[in-house]
Amino acid sequence: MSLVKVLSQRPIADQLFSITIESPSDLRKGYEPGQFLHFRITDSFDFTLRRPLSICKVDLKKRQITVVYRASGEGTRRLSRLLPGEQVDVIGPLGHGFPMHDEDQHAILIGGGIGVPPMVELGRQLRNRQMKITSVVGFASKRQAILLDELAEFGDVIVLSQDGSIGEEGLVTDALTEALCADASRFYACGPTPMLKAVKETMQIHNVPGYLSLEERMGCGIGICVGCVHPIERDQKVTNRKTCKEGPVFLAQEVVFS
Amino acid sequence: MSLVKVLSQRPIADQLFSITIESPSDLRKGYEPGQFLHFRITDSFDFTLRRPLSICKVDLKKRQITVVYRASGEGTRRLSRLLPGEQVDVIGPLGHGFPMHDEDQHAILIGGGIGVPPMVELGRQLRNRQMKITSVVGFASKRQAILLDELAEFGDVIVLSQDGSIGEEGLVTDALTEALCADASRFYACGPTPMLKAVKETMQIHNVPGYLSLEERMGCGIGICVGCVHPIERDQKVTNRKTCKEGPVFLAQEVVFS
Amino acid sequence: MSRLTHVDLRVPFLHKMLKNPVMPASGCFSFGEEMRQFYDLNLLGAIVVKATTLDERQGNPTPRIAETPAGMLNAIGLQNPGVQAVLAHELPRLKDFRTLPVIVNVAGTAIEDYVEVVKALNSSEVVSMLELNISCPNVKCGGIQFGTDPMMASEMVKAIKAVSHFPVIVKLSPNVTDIVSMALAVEEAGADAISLINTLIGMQIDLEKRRPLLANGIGGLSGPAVKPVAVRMVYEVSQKVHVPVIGIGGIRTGEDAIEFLMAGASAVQVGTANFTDPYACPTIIEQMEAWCKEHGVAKVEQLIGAAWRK
Amino acid sequence: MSRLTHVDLRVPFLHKMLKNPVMPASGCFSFGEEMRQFYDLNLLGAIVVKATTLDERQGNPTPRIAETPAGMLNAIGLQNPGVQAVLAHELPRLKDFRTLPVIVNVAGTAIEDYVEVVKALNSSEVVSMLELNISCPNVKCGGIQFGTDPMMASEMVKAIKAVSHFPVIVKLSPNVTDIVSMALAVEEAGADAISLINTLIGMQIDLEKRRPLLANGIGGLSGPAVKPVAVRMVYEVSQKVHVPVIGIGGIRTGEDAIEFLMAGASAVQVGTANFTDPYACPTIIEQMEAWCKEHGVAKVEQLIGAAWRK
Ligand SMILES: Cc1cc2nc3c(=O)[nH]c(=O)nc-3n(C[C@H](O)[C@H](O)[C@H](O)COP(=O)(O)OP(=O)(O)OC[C@H]3O[C@@H](n4cnc5c(N)ncnc54)[C@H](O)[C@@H]3O)c2cc1C
Ligand SMILES: Cc1cc2nc3c(=O)[nH]c(=O)nc-3n(C[C@H](O)[C@H](O)[C@H](O)COP(=O)(O)OP(=O)(O)OC[C@H]3O[C@@H](n4cnc5c(N)ncnc54)[C@H](O)[C@@H]3O)c2cc1C
Ligand SMILES: Cc1cc2nc3c(=O)[nH]c(=O)nc-3n(C[C@H](O)[C@H](O)[C@H](O)COP(=O)(O)O)c2cc1C
Ligand SMILES: Cc1cc2nc3c(=O)[nH]c(=O)nc-3n(C[C@H](O)[C@H](O)[C@H](O)COP(=O)(O)O)c2cc1C
Ligand code: FES
Ligand code: FES
Repeated sequence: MSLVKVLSQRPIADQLFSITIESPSDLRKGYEPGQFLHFRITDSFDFTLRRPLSICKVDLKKRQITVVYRASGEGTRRLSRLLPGEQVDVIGPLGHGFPMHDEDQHAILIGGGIGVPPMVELGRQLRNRQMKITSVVGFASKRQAILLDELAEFGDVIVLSQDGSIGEEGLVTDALTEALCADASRFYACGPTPMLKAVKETMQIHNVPGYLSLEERMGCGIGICVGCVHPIERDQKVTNRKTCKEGPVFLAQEVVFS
Repeated sequence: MSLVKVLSQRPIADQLFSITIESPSDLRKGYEPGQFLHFRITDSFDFTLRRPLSICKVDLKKRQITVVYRASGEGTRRLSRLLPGEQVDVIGPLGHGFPMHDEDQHAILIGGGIGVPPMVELGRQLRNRQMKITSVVGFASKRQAILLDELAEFGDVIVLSQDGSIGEEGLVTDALTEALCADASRFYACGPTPMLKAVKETMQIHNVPGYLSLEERMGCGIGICVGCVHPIERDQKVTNRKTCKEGPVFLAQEVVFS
Repeated sequence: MSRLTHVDLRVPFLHKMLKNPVMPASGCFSFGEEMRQFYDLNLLGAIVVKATTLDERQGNPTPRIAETPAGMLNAIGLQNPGVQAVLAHELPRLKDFRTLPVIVNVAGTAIEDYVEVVKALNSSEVVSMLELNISCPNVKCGGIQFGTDPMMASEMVKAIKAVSHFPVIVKLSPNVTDIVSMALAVEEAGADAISLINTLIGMQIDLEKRRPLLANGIGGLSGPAVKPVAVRMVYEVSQKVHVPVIGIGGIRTGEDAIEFLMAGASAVQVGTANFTDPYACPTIIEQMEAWCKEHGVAKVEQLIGAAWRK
Repeated sequence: MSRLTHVDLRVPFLHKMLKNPVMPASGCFSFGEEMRQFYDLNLLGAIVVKATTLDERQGNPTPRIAETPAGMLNAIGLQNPGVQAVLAHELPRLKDFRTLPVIVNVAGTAIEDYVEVVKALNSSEVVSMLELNISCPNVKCGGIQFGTDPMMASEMVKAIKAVSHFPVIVKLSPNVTDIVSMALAVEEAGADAISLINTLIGMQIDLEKRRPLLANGIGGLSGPAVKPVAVRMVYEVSQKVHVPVIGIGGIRTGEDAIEFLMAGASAVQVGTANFTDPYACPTIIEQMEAWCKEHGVAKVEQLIGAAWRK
């Protein structure tokens, strides 16, 4: 068990919550944007598996981590009822996050729905490296839009929504124009699988290298169950690799979609 | 579902709690001391079965019921964490309680451990019928002793404990002397099975008729699963009868112990 | 998808139209008398009563019940008043529910017992179907044997079909290597429908007493814990047989019931959930309706077998 | 009972003395590398590594994992790097844990595959026992067959015993009509120990997609939900065979482990609980010790089979 204290929790949009907890490990030893925490919801028999949620913001000095998540199923709904002062069993940060390249000039951060949260910590770290940042974020509708102010601190934010209720009507790929990409040296994307697939294809056309953060159902989250794999191509060989341990972030060109 | 509100809950002895809830049904339609309520602990998968707890006190005007219980296992421990204002799913009052006889002069109430609570409501109702009441109650030790003040309102209370830390050292049957029984017209007993067996034998010798409230593991609590039976002898035939529906109270002479 | 305002919950089942696909599971409803205090039984799709044997049975000693993670164990041992008492006292009380098929669960030790019970039930005007319980793990001799050997199951079903005036549903045991063979055997022998699953065999140890908690030692495991096993068996069997399948095992919500329909069940039975909440059956029916409305499903019948591999 | 200050947790197992009866279950520990970050593996009674096949396998498509009431389904499909890679890269890293028996779980499709894997492992200085996985439900051809037919299981065990330099533990499938026959068959064929249970076969339907949630359709059910089935099988088998039995299925606490010992297990394996809590194994060991102290049990070995009907 590794119990940490809940410091605050509040709803930030329709069914979306922001929770801040004490960090489960010493972050000064290093952590990466794009890594995730693995939450044990309760010790009830209702939850055999932990829930992976990405790091959204880190306060190194206070040793606090904020995670933003959608209360979609039983587990996350239960999590959203945790109160400040209560304890929660969390392990992490786990996995490999987004690699950053000091030579980059301009990075495009692409987030879809609950894929947006990890872009905040990533944006902060890239900004610290003096990089130009453009965020392209898509939501189902205005009611689900999150973290726009946070991203605006790092640079332009292009917002899209499927129903046109906020920003332009459309998908993130609609905003990944040649004009935008011409200037970009790297992209980082997190979101639902169909979005990642479309982003990969689009950015291949525009010839921008980048990274995808994959979402697979996890058993252990620490590399022991081999439940969370995704086909990854390296040296012309496709192997199922553990997204929890070798990922969730992979080089876009390596990720095989069916 | 039949949700009622928790009005108060407090510890009253070592691992023993008193909880007062809104009554799940209209008590003016009638209820009996010795009946029980069937508590659904939570809607988690952890608790497939409800927990039966006896009515301890009723406030007819306020439509409130108090139950006193020991937090012994997972279910009752979880129950003890319910806070005033929270809701709990309760059905009942269920079963058949203690029959009262207006012609009786002197009743002996015999309770062992968590068998004591139903004696309180029974005592109150018998006292209202102007009956002389003697309570004989046994506990493992002083730390588990409960409801002595309540019983003292109805008459003499003889207390025993297994370790002698309160009252006399011994078992309830040690106090069921010929002198006490000579004057008694009826006894009522609730407690662990070995106690009930010993009480039945002792009172048979002293020739006092009475009732036993049996404790069997229950599935449904409402007579549909046939899980809670006890062998009962009627007209020279022994049949397994449902303690939740036909009991938990039976005529002592009918109860068959192995 | 547009939210519907009306959903047709009816499903056809053995030449009847059930109001909805939800019925109580045998042994978890007694003969209906107690449940009437909680809701109007006319809300149900059908009524299934407790296992009935030729003679009165006293069942096993107690404890008969234990709680397990997301489930329970029972070892009732077929306690029931015997078929004559059932005919005389229990079934007549169900006359008020004429619009519902009443299904009697039949159990016994030898084929002859079963046959006698069925002959006696033939005279009833209340009964409309039989459910043959060849799968109860809690009676020592016979019983379970029929449920685990395709040849014996087939023999049993043939003997019953030869005498029964009613359609015969055969209830299978999940404690077998090959559930599809069992199902094919009873279908071939004339079963009009198949219900599955009965309980898995399990045990709990009382750590303080250092012996099995149930007086009977082993018991039948039921409740949400077994649902994945039940769904799998319904999915496998329903694609192989031509008779309707009733899905049973761990159903607690409307979504659980829909899961079984998608797996291929034509109707479902709710057992253990009745103990957790006596209002379980009507609640499940409401939840099914709500789910269908939300998902634009106009007729619940359309969901049957929706998850089959095509 | 007086509270003890010291408890002897050791149990004898196949000519070794295990420090304590707790080992991880195969497939729920990988090859130990990841768990080293969480605790000192020397705390364990033994190490059991992931199923190893002759050639590298990529396993099934995803989703491979689903959560169920008090349990989970998995359909990994034996993904592993193949025996040569295991010998070259994985096993050497376990050299630091000399005091622990290292048990390699062996899987395959045909008898010949299994034999080849065992021959390759014979050369290892790290391995001390084999666990023959004839019960994995997640590979389509072969595999499970051996686990459900006593004759085929027997043939398999004989072939392995003929080549193996190590004691052979045979891991049985619970998806059979008669677990005792299976156990007797493999004992007769030369099994040095029996471990049970592997997963029950189950399924979950994704209601939104209206198809089985796991890409593979069916998967193996594990976790607390299956514990009663596992305890029952351990209880039945351990009284019939003369070789030691390892109890597996839903163990999450020290009390669960003790329940299996009382049922007749000589040691236990912990699977799914490692996912719920990576510290599960050392926590269970501590809890067993605490329970024994509280209950005046000086040697945990005394609990083995305590609940048998005498
Ligand atoms: C590396 C990673 C990072 C993530 N970061 C975030 C985040 O920052 N914010 C956020 O809102 N969500 C995030 N998710 C998705 C989040 O894990 C799921 O929404 C959550 O597990 C659903 O749990 P539940 O109890 O609400 O749903 P249930 O449907 O009750 O869950 C049942 C099971 O399915 C799994 N599951 C269900 N949906 C998903 C999904 N979309 N992805 C993975 N597993 C799923 C659950 O983990 C659980 O094991 C992330 C997923 C991954 C893999
Ligand atoms: C008619 C009746 C009235 C009762 N009244 C009271 C009361 O007023 N106060 C009180 O403290 N206790 C009372 N009990 C006992 C109480 O029901 C049990 O202590 C309680 O169910 C234990 O639940 P648990 O979750 O704490 O234990 P667990 O061990 O987690 O329970 C597991 C299962 O075993 C059953 N069980 C365990 N112990 C008992 C027991 N002693 N009797 C019946 N079932 C048991 C539980 O109901 C549950 O189904 C009564 C029992 C009955 C049958
Ligand atoms: C207490 C109890 C008694 C049962 N009695 C019978 C019975 O008499 N006949 C029968 O066919 N099945 C009987 N069953 C099995 C159920 O009908 C059902 O098949 C099983 O419990 C699985 O469904 P569930 O998980 O919804 O309970 C009984 C189950 C329980 C829990
Ligand atoms: C993700 C996962 C992978 C597994 N892989 C294997 C395996 O490779 N070989 C094997 O014999 N059993 C395997 N099993 C079965 C477990 O070893 C164990 O027998 C089963 O899960 C029951 O125990 P549990 O309830 O403690 O998990 C696996 C189980 C899970 C959950
Ligand atoms: S989730 Fe278990 S290996 Fe990735
Ligand atoms: S508890 Fe179900 S009949 Fe009594």
